[in-house]
Amino acid sequence: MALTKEQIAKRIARELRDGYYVNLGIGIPTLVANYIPEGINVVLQSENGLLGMGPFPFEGEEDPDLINAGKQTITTVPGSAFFDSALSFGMIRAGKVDLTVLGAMEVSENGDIANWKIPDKMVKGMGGAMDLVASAKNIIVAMMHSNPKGESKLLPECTLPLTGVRCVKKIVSDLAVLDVTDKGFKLLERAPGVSVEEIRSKTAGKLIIEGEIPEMNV
Amino acid sequence: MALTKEQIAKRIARELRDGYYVNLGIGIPTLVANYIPEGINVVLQSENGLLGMGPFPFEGEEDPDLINAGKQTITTVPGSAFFDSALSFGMIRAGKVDLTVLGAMEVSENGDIANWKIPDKMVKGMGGAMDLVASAKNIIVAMMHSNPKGESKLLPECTLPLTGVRCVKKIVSDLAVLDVTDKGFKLLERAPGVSVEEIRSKTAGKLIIEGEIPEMNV
Amino acid sequence: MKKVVLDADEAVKDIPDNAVLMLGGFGLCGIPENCIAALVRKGVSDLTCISNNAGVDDFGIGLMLKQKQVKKMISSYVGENAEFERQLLSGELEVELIPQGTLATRCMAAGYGMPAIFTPAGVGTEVAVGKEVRNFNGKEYLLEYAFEADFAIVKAWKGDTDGNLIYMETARNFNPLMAMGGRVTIAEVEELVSAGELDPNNIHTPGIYVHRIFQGKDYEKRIEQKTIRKRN
Amino acid sequence: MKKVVLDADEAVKDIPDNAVLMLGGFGLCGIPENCIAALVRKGVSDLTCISNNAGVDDFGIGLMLKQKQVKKMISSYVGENAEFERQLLSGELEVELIPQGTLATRCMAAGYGMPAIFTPAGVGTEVAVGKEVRNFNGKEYLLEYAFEADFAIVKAWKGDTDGNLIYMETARNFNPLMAMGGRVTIAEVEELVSAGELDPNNIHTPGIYVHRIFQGKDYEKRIEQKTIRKRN
Repeated sequence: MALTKEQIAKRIARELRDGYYVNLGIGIPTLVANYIPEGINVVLQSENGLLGMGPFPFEGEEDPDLINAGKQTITTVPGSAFFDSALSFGMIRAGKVDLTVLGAMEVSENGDIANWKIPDKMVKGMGGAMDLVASAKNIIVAMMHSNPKGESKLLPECTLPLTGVRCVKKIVSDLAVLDVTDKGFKLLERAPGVSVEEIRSKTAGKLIIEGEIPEMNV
Repeated sequence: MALTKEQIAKRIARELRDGYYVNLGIGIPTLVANYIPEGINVVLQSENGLLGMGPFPFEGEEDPDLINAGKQTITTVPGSAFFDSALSFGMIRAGKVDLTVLGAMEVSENGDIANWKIPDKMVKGMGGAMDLVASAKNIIVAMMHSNPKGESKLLPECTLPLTGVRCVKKIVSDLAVLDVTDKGFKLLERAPGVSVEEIRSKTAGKLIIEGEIPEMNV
Repeated sequence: MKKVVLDADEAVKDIPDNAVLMLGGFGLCGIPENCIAALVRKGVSDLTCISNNAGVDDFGIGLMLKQKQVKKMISSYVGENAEFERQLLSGELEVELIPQGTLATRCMAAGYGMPAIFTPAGVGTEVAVGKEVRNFNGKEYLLEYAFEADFAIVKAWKGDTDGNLIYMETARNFNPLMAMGGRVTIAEVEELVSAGELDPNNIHTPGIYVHRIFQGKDYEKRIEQKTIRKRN
Repeated sequence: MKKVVLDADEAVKDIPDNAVLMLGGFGLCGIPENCIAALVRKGVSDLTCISNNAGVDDFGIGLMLKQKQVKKMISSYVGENAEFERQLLSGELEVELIPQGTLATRCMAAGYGMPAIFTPAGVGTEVAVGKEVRNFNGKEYLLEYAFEADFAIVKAWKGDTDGNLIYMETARNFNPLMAMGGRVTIAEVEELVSAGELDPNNIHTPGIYVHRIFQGKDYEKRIEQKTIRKRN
């Protein structure tokens, strides 16, 4: 069975380590915050200028001056700090953020990512995505293995305009966990009940399969 | 009569305009703060990280966390702001400081300045002087016209290692007020009782004298 | 040194057609509502607006777009605005998209007197086209130039009569950076106090960067995406 | 995430010989007194110290110089120190002098992930020798590289257990810049409080830049030049 979005988020949450500073993109990545393992403390960074992002506010407690990078109303946790957008991207560029999780339309076998623009569609802009992918020391992509047409999103080369080059380190899709290595996508885990063969058939880029591939524990 | 250091400071103070942000160097420039004309409000910047420097504290009210760029204990005035040294030099480089007053060992007729290093003497460093002279939009030098040996300090070319090039706009010495122009030192005013001839004889660099040169009003 | 002006109309009165403006805010958070309204009233046109976003149809910069006052937007993300999309597709509006961190840092660079900065954002993408690429320690960076604006218009929480500013929470965002990047900087604040009433240790924008300041009124502070959790 | 350490000795215990250190402070204002004392006790040697000044004979970095623990100083101004002068003239100590604003900005650059910056400071002087000069808009600038240190050691007024820091008045100076420039950053604070006790709106150094923190003790806060005016 392919993973649900929640299960993808939950699997990614298992990559978190105590003390990590983490930037979570919009969509599935945001859900990762709901599955932070017991005993692991992470600090969430929001690139509009906050360290220490907390959960959504209770009804009636929304503060218009307090939003996240997705423009959603949020709260803070004790120990939070506000700063301007230049310092925010400064700490990202300086490698102080331990992990960035974001979505993608396409990832290539050498780690290129495309997630901001579709030709002939209205372009809304890259926001902070290009800064994040160019700067983060550890990038995990949360994505569906195939697009709605059934075409693989893990490609030999991206076909869409790039957001960044050679930057993705790991992918957690609805079908598999893969490392992006010098030699291609290395299959690490399969979704429960999903066969290596299915993953192979839905991965257009070079797939490396070595030994037994365990099922994910989600 | 040559001006005293206090009179040089007083004359420079007449260059201040209401609303100016001003950086005053160590020595004679510091004295300028004592002669700010009535009705003129200026904000003093101290490059270690303060806008709104006030006078020295009263005995017993010194605060070790509150010093100026000369490492002297100081106070603040209402409306002051503290910041780090990068922002401090940032606002200087960005041309936000209207006037910088500093001392010099030598100034050349094209506006080069030397004030940080004497060969074969222990070099203490340039501190913020190179940043200030390279960045300030308006630099007035407060200096003696001649050195203790009687040699002119207003030269065709500096002989000492430079602090900055083509940056000095005006000089107020104990003998004269001079603009630094494309064509050399232009004599604007003489100290009371000091003749144009004396100034000419004590200025080694090119001196431009046009029309009557009035006496300073100090 | 008289920085205090009466209101937004006085603050923006000499902004001419074709001016390059920086407008603070992220989404609708921390935007200079009063000045935008005054610019709409004034009807100034052919503006170039440097702003992370372009507002929504009926709020923020969207109000200026509706009046066709904007010639060019320089932003990182411009969704959520139907009129914007219409003008863009019809060619009435020019848009330059810039990575968010690059935009922020280019504004900051002007305020720090740095003519250009290096950033890895956009290397290998269409953003890099025509730009100088330089390798430092094995990593590639783009050379990006500082942004200066004729007028920077920012919104702060508190300000004093000397122009010192303090922002609230994430309404800080681009505001202090743009405050530094304006040849003339206009600040509207929710509360204007006398010089000396703000703690000098907690100033976000020193007054040297601010030329005009006034206390705004009737702040709507619209929320773009109200998200809440349930009480259990 | 355990950033709190017991004291200065624990904070500096793994600093090895030949380490490159940044030490915050301007003159004797805002210097990490406790950590300097611990480094003297530890006796670590051949250090490269990036610090705006070098202390005085019997305080600040001067204490480390007296013990001959410093191989190289990178500073903007190094007066007021007789032992320093002796070691420099005898060739025991290497000194690199850097304009103060350049020094500050190079530290900041590391914390902003910018590999190099452009500054006009030093153009046409001996500081420019061997450096790349570049013209932007008719003005010349030097290319100067970001500074990174193995350990940055800073002193703040207040800090919390998550590493957030607030500095007092002009004791801020180089401290927040160096806090950003350390691969490992150690902060000593006059008062250490629990996360949540500092106003998140007024943090000068966000905790992400700070790896170790402790509450210092017995601060002398020596005044280098006591200047007063008379009461009339």
